[in-house]
Amino acid sequence: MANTEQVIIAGFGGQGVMLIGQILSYAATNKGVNTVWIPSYGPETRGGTANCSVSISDEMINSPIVTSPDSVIAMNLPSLQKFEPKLKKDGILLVNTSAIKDYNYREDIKVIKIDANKEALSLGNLKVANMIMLGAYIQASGVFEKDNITEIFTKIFTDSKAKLIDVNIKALETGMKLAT
Amino acid sequence: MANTEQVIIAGFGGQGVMLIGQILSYAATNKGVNTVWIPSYGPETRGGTANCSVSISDEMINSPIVTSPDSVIAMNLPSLQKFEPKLKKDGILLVNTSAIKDYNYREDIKVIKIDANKEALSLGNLKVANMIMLGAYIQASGVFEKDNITEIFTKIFTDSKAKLIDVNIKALETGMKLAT
Amino acid sequence: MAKGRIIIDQDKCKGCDLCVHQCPVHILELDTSTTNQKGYTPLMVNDPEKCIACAFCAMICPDSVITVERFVKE
Amino acid sequence: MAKGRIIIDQDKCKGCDLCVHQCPVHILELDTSTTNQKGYTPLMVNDPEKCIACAFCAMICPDSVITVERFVKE
Amino acid sequence: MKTQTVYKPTDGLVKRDLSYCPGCTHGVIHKLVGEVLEEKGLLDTGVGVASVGCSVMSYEFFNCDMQQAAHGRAPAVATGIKRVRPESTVFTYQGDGDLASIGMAEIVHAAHRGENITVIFVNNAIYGMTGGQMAPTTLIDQKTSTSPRGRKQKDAGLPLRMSELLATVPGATYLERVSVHDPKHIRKAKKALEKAFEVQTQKQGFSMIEFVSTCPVNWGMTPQDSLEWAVDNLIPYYPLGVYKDATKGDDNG
Amino acid sequence: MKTQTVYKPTDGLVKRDLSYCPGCTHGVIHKLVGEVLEEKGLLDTGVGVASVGCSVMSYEFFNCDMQQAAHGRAPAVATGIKRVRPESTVFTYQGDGDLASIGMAEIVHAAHRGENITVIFVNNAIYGMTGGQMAPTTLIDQKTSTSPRGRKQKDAGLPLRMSELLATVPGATYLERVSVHDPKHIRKAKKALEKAFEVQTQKQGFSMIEFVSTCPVNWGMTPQDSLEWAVDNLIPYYPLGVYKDATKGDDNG
Amino acid sequence: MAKVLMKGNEAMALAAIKGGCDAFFGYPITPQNEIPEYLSYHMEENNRIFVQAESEVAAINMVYGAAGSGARVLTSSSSPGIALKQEGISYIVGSELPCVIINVMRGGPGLGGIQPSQGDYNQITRGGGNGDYHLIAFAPETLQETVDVVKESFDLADYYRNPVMIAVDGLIGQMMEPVDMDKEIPQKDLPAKTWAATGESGKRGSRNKIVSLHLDPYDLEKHNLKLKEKYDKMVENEQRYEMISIEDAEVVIVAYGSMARIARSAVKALREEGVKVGIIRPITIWPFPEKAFENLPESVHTLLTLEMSLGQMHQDVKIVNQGRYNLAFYGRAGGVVPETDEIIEQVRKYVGGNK
Amino acid sequence: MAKVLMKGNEAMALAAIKGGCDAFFGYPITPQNEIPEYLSYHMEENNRIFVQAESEVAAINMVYGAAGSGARVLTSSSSPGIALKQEGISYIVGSELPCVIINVMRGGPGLGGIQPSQGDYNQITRGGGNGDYHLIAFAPETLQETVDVVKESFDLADYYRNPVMIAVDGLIGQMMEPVDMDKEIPQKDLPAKTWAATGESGKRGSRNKIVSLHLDPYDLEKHNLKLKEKYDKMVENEQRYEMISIEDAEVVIVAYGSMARIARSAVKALREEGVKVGIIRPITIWPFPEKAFENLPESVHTLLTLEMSLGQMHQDVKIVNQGRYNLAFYGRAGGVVPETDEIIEQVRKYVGGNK
Ligand SMILES: Cc1ncc(C[n+]2csc(CCOP(=O)(O)OP(=O)(O)O)c2C)c(N)n1
Ligand SMILES: Cc1ncc(C[n+]2csc(CCOP(=O)(O)OP(=O)(O)O)c2C)c(N)n1
Ligand code: SF4
Ligand code: SF4
Ligand code: SF4
Ligand code: SF4
Ligand code: SF4
Ligand code: SF4
Ligand SMILES: [Mg+2]
Ligand SMILES: [Mg+2]
Repeated sequence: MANTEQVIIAGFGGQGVMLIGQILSYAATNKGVNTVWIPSYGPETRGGTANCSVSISDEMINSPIVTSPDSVIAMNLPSLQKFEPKLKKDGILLVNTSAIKDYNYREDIKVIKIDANKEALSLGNLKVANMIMLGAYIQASGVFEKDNITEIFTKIFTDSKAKLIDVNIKALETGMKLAT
Repeated sequence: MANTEQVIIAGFGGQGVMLIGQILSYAATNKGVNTVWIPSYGPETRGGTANCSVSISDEMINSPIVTSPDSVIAMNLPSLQKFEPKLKKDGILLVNTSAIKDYNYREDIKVIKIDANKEALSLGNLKVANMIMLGAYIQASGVFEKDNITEIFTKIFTDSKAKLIDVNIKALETGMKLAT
Repeated sequence: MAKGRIIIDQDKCKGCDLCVHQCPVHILELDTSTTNQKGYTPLMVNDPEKCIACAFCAMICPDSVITVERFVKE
Repeated sequence: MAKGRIIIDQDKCKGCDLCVHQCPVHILELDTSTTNQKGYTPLMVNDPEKCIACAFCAMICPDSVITVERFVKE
Repeated sequence: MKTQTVYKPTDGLVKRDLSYCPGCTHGVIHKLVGEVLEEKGLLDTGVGVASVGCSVMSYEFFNCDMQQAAHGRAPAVATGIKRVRPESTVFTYQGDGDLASIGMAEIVHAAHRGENITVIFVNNAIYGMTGGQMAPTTLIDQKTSTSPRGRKQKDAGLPLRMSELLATVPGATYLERVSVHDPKHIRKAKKALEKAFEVQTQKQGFSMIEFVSTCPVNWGMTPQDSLEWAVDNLIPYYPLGVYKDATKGDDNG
Repeated sequence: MKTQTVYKPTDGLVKRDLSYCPGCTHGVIHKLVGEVLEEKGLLDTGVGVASVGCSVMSYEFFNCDMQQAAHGRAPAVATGIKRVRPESTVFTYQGDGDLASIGMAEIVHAAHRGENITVIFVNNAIYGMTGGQMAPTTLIDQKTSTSPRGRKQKDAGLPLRMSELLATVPGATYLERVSVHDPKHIRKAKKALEKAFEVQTQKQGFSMIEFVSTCPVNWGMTPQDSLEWAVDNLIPYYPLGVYKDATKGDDNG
Repeated sequence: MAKVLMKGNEAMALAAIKGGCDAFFGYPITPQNEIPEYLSYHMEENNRIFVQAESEVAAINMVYGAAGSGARVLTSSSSPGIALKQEGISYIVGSELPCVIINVMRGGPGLGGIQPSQGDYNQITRGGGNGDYHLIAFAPETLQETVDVVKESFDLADYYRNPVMIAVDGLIGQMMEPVDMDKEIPQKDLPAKTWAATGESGKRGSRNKIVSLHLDPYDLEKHNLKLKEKYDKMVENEQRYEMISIEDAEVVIVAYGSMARIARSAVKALREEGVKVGIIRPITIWPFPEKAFENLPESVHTLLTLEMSLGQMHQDVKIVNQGRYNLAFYGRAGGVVPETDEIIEQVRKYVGGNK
Repeated sequence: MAKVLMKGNEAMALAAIKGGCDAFFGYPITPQNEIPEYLSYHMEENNRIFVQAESEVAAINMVYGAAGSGARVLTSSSSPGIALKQEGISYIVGSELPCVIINVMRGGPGLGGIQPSQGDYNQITRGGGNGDYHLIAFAPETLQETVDVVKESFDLADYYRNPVMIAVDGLIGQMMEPVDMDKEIPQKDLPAKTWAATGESGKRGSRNKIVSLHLDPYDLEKHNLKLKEKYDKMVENEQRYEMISIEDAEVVIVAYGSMARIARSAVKALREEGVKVGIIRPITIWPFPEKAFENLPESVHTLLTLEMSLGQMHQDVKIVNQGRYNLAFYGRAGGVVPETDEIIEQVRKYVGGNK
């Protein structure tokens, strides 16, 4: 993995963007490297847009604030508009094109477009759109292997939620494939 | 009058010691000189002893705290015990002997003993014992003339209390006489 | 013929579905084929002719999305 | 003969007069001829023989001044 | 064909989006308050007091002068305003956490003094704004983020009924509990609000309308299910009706 | 002749002078609490919470562990103690300013949670400690240092009745209002106190005994006139009696 | 005008009425009870508002409401009561509302005692509430000065749209002294309160909002910077102090309120002996009178802070000092008022020293 | 032990349980709600007490009660909620009771906002309540440090019989970071709480009283001086800080909490360029780590205070500085968290200067 990776994940409340970030931080913790996950919080996240940022590093993470991310996962238009400009030169932008149609992207970044909602529906569960994006992200960034993530699934989907593991793994794989 | 006069008046709550002090300060204000009246306050005055201190001066009064008074009016034993030691050398101590029988007084002060309760009763009103002490005090200290005080009576005993003016004047006069 | 009609301020709609349940003639539905500015699936009318202008939908709407008009004969 | 007696802890008395009003046989009074340690005129009994040991005085006394004893035959 | 407008958004509310979650009855209650203020011509003299809760932003919504109060203190703030501006129309808009928990002393004492103000009390049996913690009005066994195993009487007591409690306060004039779960009840609620504001304009003292309300987000239900849950669970514990009517005049029925 | 002690100072109170003014019924109430604690063997486990008011010094008087609480907050302090020391016997001793004014939220919520504590509420219709200001319980037309022309409903509302108010709180278990103006009533008051402490020892929840009390000094009357004034004026507005009894067991009648 | 003898608390109350106070909201607490008591009688007479609130918390929030609707408002309390008002004060500052708050200080911490103290200096000058904020705080020494600043405070509060506090100790509240209630005081030209939520949006044609909430942090920062501009202006314009016998002083006492009066007695006695001692007397404790320390004479080598607390203002003295003078402190706590002789003794410790 | 990923608020809650917390009393407020939420679930599990109080005022008074009867008690809140606790905190200090208070700071004044801030520094370190008092206040920067100080706080509170505050900003409360919940922390040898009013006077044979009232001012002064001895001991023993890249620094940043982490990023970047900058990071903000400033290298000419406020800790820097170094300040307010680049730019202003 890269020495330090910083990613911002953003979308509407309910699109599961916080969970993407948390899974990344869990995976980092599991690997024994440093990580910080920071959510946006408070009523402004209600109904409106929500985002979180994740830093992962071999070294101590000083400022936990991500101002120029290495990658951005944008699940809706307002998020794209807000965070695309902050992306580092040569950074990776993952866009959920189910929610974002035309957009004039920066030239100096790598844009990966995923029709995540459609793909999720084809897996029979709209809710896993976020895991499709996560799959695409780990594939494109190389930050984690698939196993690093699926391991986390088994920890967070427990009890009544255990049955969700499979479809999430499928979503992850779908995303990885789409980003290859 | 003296350039600066400081007096402490002390006794049981209900003996009217606060009023003695206030009358002195009113009289000073009326004469256009500076004065500060300080009460003891709070629950410790309830039932227990109460005292106030009065400073009167031609000049600005700096510290309003009276630590070594020129005069002390003691209406009961605890007050005498507390304030007699603080009296200045050659200071005037006025003692209500109705409440204080035997006491070993300092030698370096002037002690004036008044059987104020008895005198007050003979004027038909136990409550004026304090004005008897006040009379004695102005006589002994020379701080005020009788008129300075009676003038104040007419201001504070108004409406239903106006009828008290006479007996208070008599008490004042009695006190002055006894201190001569 | 319709007794009246409702006017929907679509971009204000939050797709809460409350109006849908109140309509006595069952002509309201959320339009799941689209999302509005805010990201919600907004209200649409299925069979406008049936509207009786009872305003139940409008009364329950928390977001003042609906205006109701009754047709009056001149 | 007295049915009992009261014991007055004079220095605790605040001379409030409440007990005086409660005594059914009217034998209590404040002793205005003296003041106690605290400066109050304390309670005294006028006619101890009349005491019926009802303890009304003691019950109402806010300052636990009074103890009441009943005489019992052996 | 000519048309006649049967229902349109009230001018009693500012023309901007409400900040409430989809299907939250805070919005319905806002509309009713706005309509009553508009129809009774009280917007011009109105001063609303927004409290702390999901309705904290209500100072942006009611189309009259507004002041935002510290958590629980809206009745004290309203007292301050009404005492120095007796000709104004002063109302507070408070949640159940705000009014029945931290603000208990202030609401009881505003009623006690008979302050001539109108209180809009939105009881959704939970702390909406802060993410669904238990309120004094949370029902027994109701799960919230601070009663994760359901509210238990042993630890947290039985839910408080504020209209009933305030009815014992001699100074209160008019108290009614209403619901907005269907058009019939919405109409009734509006009548109650009208009455409450009339009590104020006639200088008859303290009035409060308690609304049984919902919190779909923190109850974890759809808005429609929330209405039904309220009808099935809240209203039985919080019966609708007039809890006190000490109005003297009768010119409004 | 042999003697039998019919009445003696209770060991429930520390042997030192009470700080109350002559004839103040705070003293009578202290004695009763002390007697009940002693007779029921509760001194050993007792923790009293002194409030701010004339009884602020009561931590020096009750012969058990004591904690002094901030003005109005005694029920919260008692909650803290009782929750971590469930085997102790916790009571608060509060005046009407303390309990009914600044401490309104805390008393209602202690009752609401059904805290297993006993509240001794001394209602003398005035702020004694601070020199006779108006209390929420001050009667209409009663003159105090902050209602110098007599309390007026228009400015200050009608006096609050706390036992009645708390009776509407579902969590409260036992509420009774008593008086100590004569031996008969003193006996009755003691019974009430016994009952209240039994509610606690049987873990049945919140109990409060409200005492109609006097303040000779700030009422400007002799102690005896004060008792009579209380009987003629306070008791009619604050009727004596049991306001709530939700005890389950019956082993104490 | 002739002077009248008044008790400090009553004089403050009357001064408030003369300062145009429209409404008072307060809760009893010793040693300031004569303020609400006086006003409960005299506000009505003057057709103004007096409300005894259910608590200090309610009182300060009533103040917030009344101030928000444009009135001149007063509350008064004493130390623990002021602690309870901290959230409300923070709201009032945040919403830019004017009001006057009197704190008649007693000994702390906790219930403490009721005797005179200056232990609330931190509570007053550092803002015991949340967030960055300040209020002008006067700490007068005589009743005349107290009355004058109370009257002026209403203007100052309106001018800055910020609370103004009068911080006196229980001694000033309880003592009587002759005072001219009608002495001329500086007056400000004040604009109409067009911002107030008066319930006149109809007449006005637009609606007013009184708010301290700014959910967007950039908005809130802008708001904070706007407030800071006001504080900077206060620091520039409102520092008040008196320099007493400074010209040739070796030791300069820094003391305010009653403590300053006691220091005056000490200085008078010491000067008679030829001891070179002077006083810087802060009249505002916020803004702290830094200017007073700017051009002290060459002779000064020691600043001796005196407080009726264990050293709170002394921190402000340290802040201005920046290593220039030796610093010394003497204080009494818990309601003990020091005697002149104690102060004299303290000063003697430092005379004859050097920098 | 392996590290687990936890949210700041939840980590603090769990740390409290591990620190032996017997009881929690609190009231919801953003951004600290996960603390009561976590404890509402897990205290019961551990047979301990969780009570959601009716208000912050009630909560702190419940803390007072429970602490008085000998329990280890926690409360948590955020800025305006802490303001409401000031009277209660003053009581707890006055009565010499131990407890732990967490303040997850948000923007102020008033209702302000809910984004991370350090605007409560004054409120925390100056005692917003009445009277002379202090509490130990930790301002950790990482979750690990936060968890460690929360655990240790219970011991420290018991040791000094004084409240200990943990002051973090909303960022620390809301973020997730891996943390070893079982790291060893220093422990104190603590005497039994024989002073507690436990309701066991029978067993004990004597009765205990918990009181902050001292009507006699000389008693109260004695009590204050006794408290002061404890504060002096805390100042002597409990100053905590970290010195980062100080050896040859020209400019020394003074920053705590999240601000210190951002400063670390700036220093790292600047050091790579050869800019000589270091950091003094207070871990306790009371007692302020004066010792850190005692033996700075000759190279230092400027102290640059950085805060997420408009300059509150900067006053403490001024107090220790006493004219030795140039002082500079940079802060953001209202919940704005500065970026590393801003800090770099600020530092650049001062490098190459001299004293
Ligand atoms: C002094 C203070 N304490 C706590 C909070 C946090 N807080 C904000 S809203 C709220 C509860 C709101 O619940 P409720 O009043 O029921 O309103 P709802 O959101 O449910 O409409 C709380 C505790 C605060 N802002 N200020
Ligand atoms: C926070 C706070 N506010 C006010 C006071 C002042 N104070 C002390 S006692 C009291 C009123 C007491 O009245 P009540 O509770 O009726 O008791 P009583 O003296 O009549 O028995 C007040 C207001 C205080 N000590 N603390
Ligand atoms: S007005 Fe009535 S009938 Fe028409 S759409 Fe609305 S609810 Fe249905
Ligand atoms: S009730 Fe209003 S917001 Fe909800 S779906 Fe219908 S129109 Fe949309
Ligand atoms: S015991 Fe009864 S009879 Fe005897 S003195 Fe007392 S009240 Fe009178
Ligand atoms: S009741 Fe008690 S205190 Fe009062 S007079 Fe009788 S014995 Fe004395
Ligand atoms: S959180 Fe609940 S009460 Fe608040 S707006 Fe959303 S649904 Fe309504
Ligand atoms: S002031 Fe009143 S209540 Fe207080 S002790 Fe005296 S008489 Fe009793
Ligand atoms: Mg709610
Ligand atoms: Mg009372």
